[in-house]
Amino acid sequence: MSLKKHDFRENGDKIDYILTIADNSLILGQRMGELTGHGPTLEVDIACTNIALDLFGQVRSYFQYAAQLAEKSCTEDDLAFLRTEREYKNVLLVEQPNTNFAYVIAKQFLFDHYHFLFLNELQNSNDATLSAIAKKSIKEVSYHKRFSSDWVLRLGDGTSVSKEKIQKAINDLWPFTQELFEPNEAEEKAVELGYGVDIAKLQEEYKQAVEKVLIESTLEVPVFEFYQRGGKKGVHSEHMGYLLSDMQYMQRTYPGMKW
Amino acid sequence: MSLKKHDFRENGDKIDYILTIADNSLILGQRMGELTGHGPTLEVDIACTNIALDLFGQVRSYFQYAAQLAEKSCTEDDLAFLRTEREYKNVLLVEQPNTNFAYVIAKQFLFDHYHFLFLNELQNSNDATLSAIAKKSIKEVSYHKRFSSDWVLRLGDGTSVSKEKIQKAINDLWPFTQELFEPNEAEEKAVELGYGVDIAKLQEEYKQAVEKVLIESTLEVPVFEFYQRGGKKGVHSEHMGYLLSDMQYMQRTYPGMKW
Amino acid sequence: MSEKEIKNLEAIFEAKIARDEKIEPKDWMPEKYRKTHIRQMSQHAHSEIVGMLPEGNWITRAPSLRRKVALLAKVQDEAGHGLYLYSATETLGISREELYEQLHSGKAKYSSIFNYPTITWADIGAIGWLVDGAAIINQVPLCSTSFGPYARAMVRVCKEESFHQRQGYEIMLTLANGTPEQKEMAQDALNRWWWPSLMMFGPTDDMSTHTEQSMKWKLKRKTNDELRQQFIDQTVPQANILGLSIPDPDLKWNEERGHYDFGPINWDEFWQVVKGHGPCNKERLQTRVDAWEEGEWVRDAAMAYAEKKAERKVKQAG
Amino acid sequence: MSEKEIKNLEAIFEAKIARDEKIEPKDWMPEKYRKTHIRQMSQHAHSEIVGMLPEGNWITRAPSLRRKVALLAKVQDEAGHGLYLYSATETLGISREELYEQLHSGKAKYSSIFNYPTITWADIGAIGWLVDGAAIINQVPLCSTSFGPYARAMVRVCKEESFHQRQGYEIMLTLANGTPEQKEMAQDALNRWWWPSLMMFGPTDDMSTHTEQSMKWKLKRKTNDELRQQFIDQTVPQANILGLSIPDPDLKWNEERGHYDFGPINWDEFWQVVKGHGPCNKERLQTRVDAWEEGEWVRDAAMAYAEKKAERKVKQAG
Repeated sequence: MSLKKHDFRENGDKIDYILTIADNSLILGQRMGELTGHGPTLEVDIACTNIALDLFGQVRSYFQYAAQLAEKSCTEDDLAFLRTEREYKNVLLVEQPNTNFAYVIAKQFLFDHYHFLFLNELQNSNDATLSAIAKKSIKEVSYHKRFSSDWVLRLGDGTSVSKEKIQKAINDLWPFTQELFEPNEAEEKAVELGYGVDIAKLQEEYKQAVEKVLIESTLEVPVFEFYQRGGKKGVHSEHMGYLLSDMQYMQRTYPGMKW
Repeated sequence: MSLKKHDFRENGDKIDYILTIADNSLILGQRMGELTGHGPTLEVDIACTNIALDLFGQVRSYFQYAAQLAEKSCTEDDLAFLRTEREYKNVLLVEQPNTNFAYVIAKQFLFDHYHFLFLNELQNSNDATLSAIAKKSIKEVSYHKRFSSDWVLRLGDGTSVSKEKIQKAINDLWPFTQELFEPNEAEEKAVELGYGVDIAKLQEEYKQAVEKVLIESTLEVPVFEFYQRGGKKGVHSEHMGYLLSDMQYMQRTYPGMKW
Repeated sequence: MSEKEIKNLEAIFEAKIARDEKIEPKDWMPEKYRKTHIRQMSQHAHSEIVGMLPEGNWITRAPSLRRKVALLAKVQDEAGHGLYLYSATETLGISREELYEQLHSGKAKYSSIFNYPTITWADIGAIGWLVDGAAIINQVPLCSTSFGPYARAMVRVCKEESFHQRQGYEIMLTLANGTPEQKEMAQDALNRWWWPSLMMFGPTDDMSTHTEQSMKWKLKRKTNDELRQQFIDQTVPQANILGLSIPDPDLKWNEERGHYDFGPINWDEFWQVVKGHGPCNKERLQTRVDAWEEGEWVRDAAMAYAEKKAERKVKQAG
Repeated sequence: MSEKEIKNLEAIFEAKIARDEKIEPKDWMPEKYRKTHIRQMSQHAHSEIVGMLPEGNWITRAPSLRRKVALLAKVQDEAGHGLYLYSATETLGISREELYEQLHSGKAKYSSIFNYPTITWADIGAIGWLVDGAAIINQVPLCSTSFGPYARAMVRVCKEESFHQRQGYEIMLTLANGTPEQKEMAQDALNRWWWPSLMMFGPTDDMSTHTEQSMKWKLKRKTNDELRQQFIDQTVPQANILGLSIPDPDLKWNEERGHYDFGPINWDEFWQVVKGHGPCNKERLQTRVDAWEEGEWVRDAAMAYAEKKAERKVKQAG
């Protein structure tokens, strides 16, 4: 099974928009889940698992709503597990590997600040369900943002080793931040019709918020001319295929079963 | 699709026997293939890819034969890609990860010596096809054995670093060697009916051959009381699931298509 | 302290335990009591932490979002259990670092059950149902053990464990009522986890040490064999509801005893795993050591940052 | 050497090239010739080695045994090409270690096309068809270039490349004749690889440097734009057979020119990737560096062993 836009008919655009939002949480949650049981301390392990849990909780709300909107009968799990790689709309940032704990934190930090600003606006969606999901999620994400920012601070202003590692992670992931603010088709349509967020407008505030933490962390703000993009159009990095082959394994191997 | 013994009817035992043989080459080849492009030198990269190519070539001969024997129509690819983890019969040894090059070599070395003795006997199978595959394969495997033994020698009698690494790899993989000589049901039946190899009888010669190389390599022969087994009965290590989720990804995601 | 004084303290201590009062960290306690508790409580904490790994193995591959969330939450609970069991152990005057060091060096043990691999999704169900089920039977009596911090930690642990156990059983139920392939997967998991679960209660009573002392301190209230029998009696009817067969040809109800009779346990396998030669002993320990070592720079950074912050505060105050 | 002697050698050298005779490593050659060849040949060797990575990405996931074997063999061929191109370059008096060092430090370039990700199986077909197709057009003239070792290496390379190209086209054909999903996969791969393939011929002639000198030395026989046109003219009919559309709305046959006209190339993207900011530049280089560094102890061991063996031989002989 593979779900395509034409299966969604009239709600196709809105469903695409929901996927564009929810896939970020899905893939970031999947990455965070990889860390469970392997964290640097038990406390951090628990906190990271918590973030994964929040993200998957959000994913379920979004996908359940999208499944309702779809004309062709489908479930949250069909949306989560049965699309092909090219049909996932998450930004490249969230699929980047957990190279080490600095990358885990930098990825989360760079996404959380966007996520917070995004949900803050999504609360004003003219779609009551999206607005409600945003209201519920923003409390969680506000905690994520504090957690990841605190760790950027600790690592940046910690030891010389940790400073080097977090700076490298921030530098390596920085080229993926621009994509957060470049709308895909579904996002443009969503703004037009009033249920979506005008993400381009969030960039300045994002920049300020992120830079503030970096500076407080005694880190340098990367300067880049070139950015990476593609995820939102389903053109992912080579990491994505491996992530999906594990994530989809059960649903692909045992099609149509209940778990 | 999932192929089970009852799909094979009267040839079920022989097919199981062929899978027991061929799955070793399949999974070892898959592991070797992971190294392609990442070898320590270009020359070694090429040699290792060659081994993978030989192994997959053997797999194709075995599986094509097994597919012929099966009553239910199936192909070599169905056998390679569409069984569940519990249906693969390879020994635990070959699925162990490529932790570093010492593990690549140690795994290959410990398998090659078995593989060579095994094929040497399989040439006498009363099944003409199996005997022919054995005759063709043993030339390749005799090269594999030389390659991996030479590298055990180089690493064992190389630097103190390499000695430590290869000794650790040999020690870690040693507990998986006993399973090579413990027949599963299909292997017992195969000996009874004259198309299979009495593997228990190979153990002494194996021990001598392997020990000779280890001693020449100035390495210690591990002494173990406890061994690991299970692969031949389809009870694999936790590594196997991840290996399969990649290996089967395409066939699972796009069922029934030609490539 | 004079011998008399010690005798006196011992008498007070024993009277307290006899009256079912709790021993608290600040209270006087015999050195053996302290040592035994450090050993058992840390072993228990280690089991929670190592126990995260076999289940964690299926987080990235859980078959549905609902199951993924439940599994994450379960593994997180285990981390939580580890956390408060370590904290409770620390009240006995040993540091978390020392406890980890004992685990990582192989000096401390953890429950052998976690040295078996989780090779299908049904194993996640079987672990919840059988392994948590066995753990609860072992642990419920500890809710009223004599050492206060341990008893209080166990109250919380047991509550969550029963939730996990029900969740595991529900996974098995879904599989057992699913397709033939799913039911086979469930049966296979039961086949592989049944005997190791029985081994969780430890050697038979005639082979077991420490029992008398542990009984006195309320670290134990029933013998290994009694607990094992309780587990079997409780689990067989559950398997029947699932329509799955217990992989023991000798299993049958003994009307006279009022219990199930069962076949011989493979104690060779038990000792092999206890001695470190189970299917996953090496990997489990290596995974923990790797996580710890790879996390060192992170912990160092957090420490350094906290110190800097404290210094700044002092400066500001001064 | 006197200026006159040098002039004389230069004259002999140029006459040789003009007569289509090969320059061999032992022959005198201008320093600039040597340097240019080291740069181009090593760049070519590096491209083979880095080029193993995007295709290697699908070895563990190839959809059939037949395709897996073909892919392994192809990537192995690339390693082989790298090997004899490095050897040919070494005849110019530079060591393999120096060449690697140039690659790993980012000083040397490799073909930018390998900085794009392979995200579906169809990309393996597209790379064979388009990337190898473009490479052949670039490389065939090099089979008769002036430097002997390079020319001879290229004869072998080109032979294998055409095999790879046919194999890639056959993958595309299978997909194009497959299910709608497969055809869509093929079209998508063509969409993503078309423009980067056109960029493989380098900047437009008016932006290109070195061309005149390279023409003289037969490192080049046609300009970038001529080669690009040749590639387009050859590839469009192949796409038609596949029933796939070239992702260029401006593409159309120009009767007058006897060539296809085509739309503007995104040179910003070209330069971004050349400057190291393509989708995979960082990862490709890191992967090579990692393989090299992780292999160091292995190479050291092989060296140490060879030395010991040689010593023993000497001792035995003595």
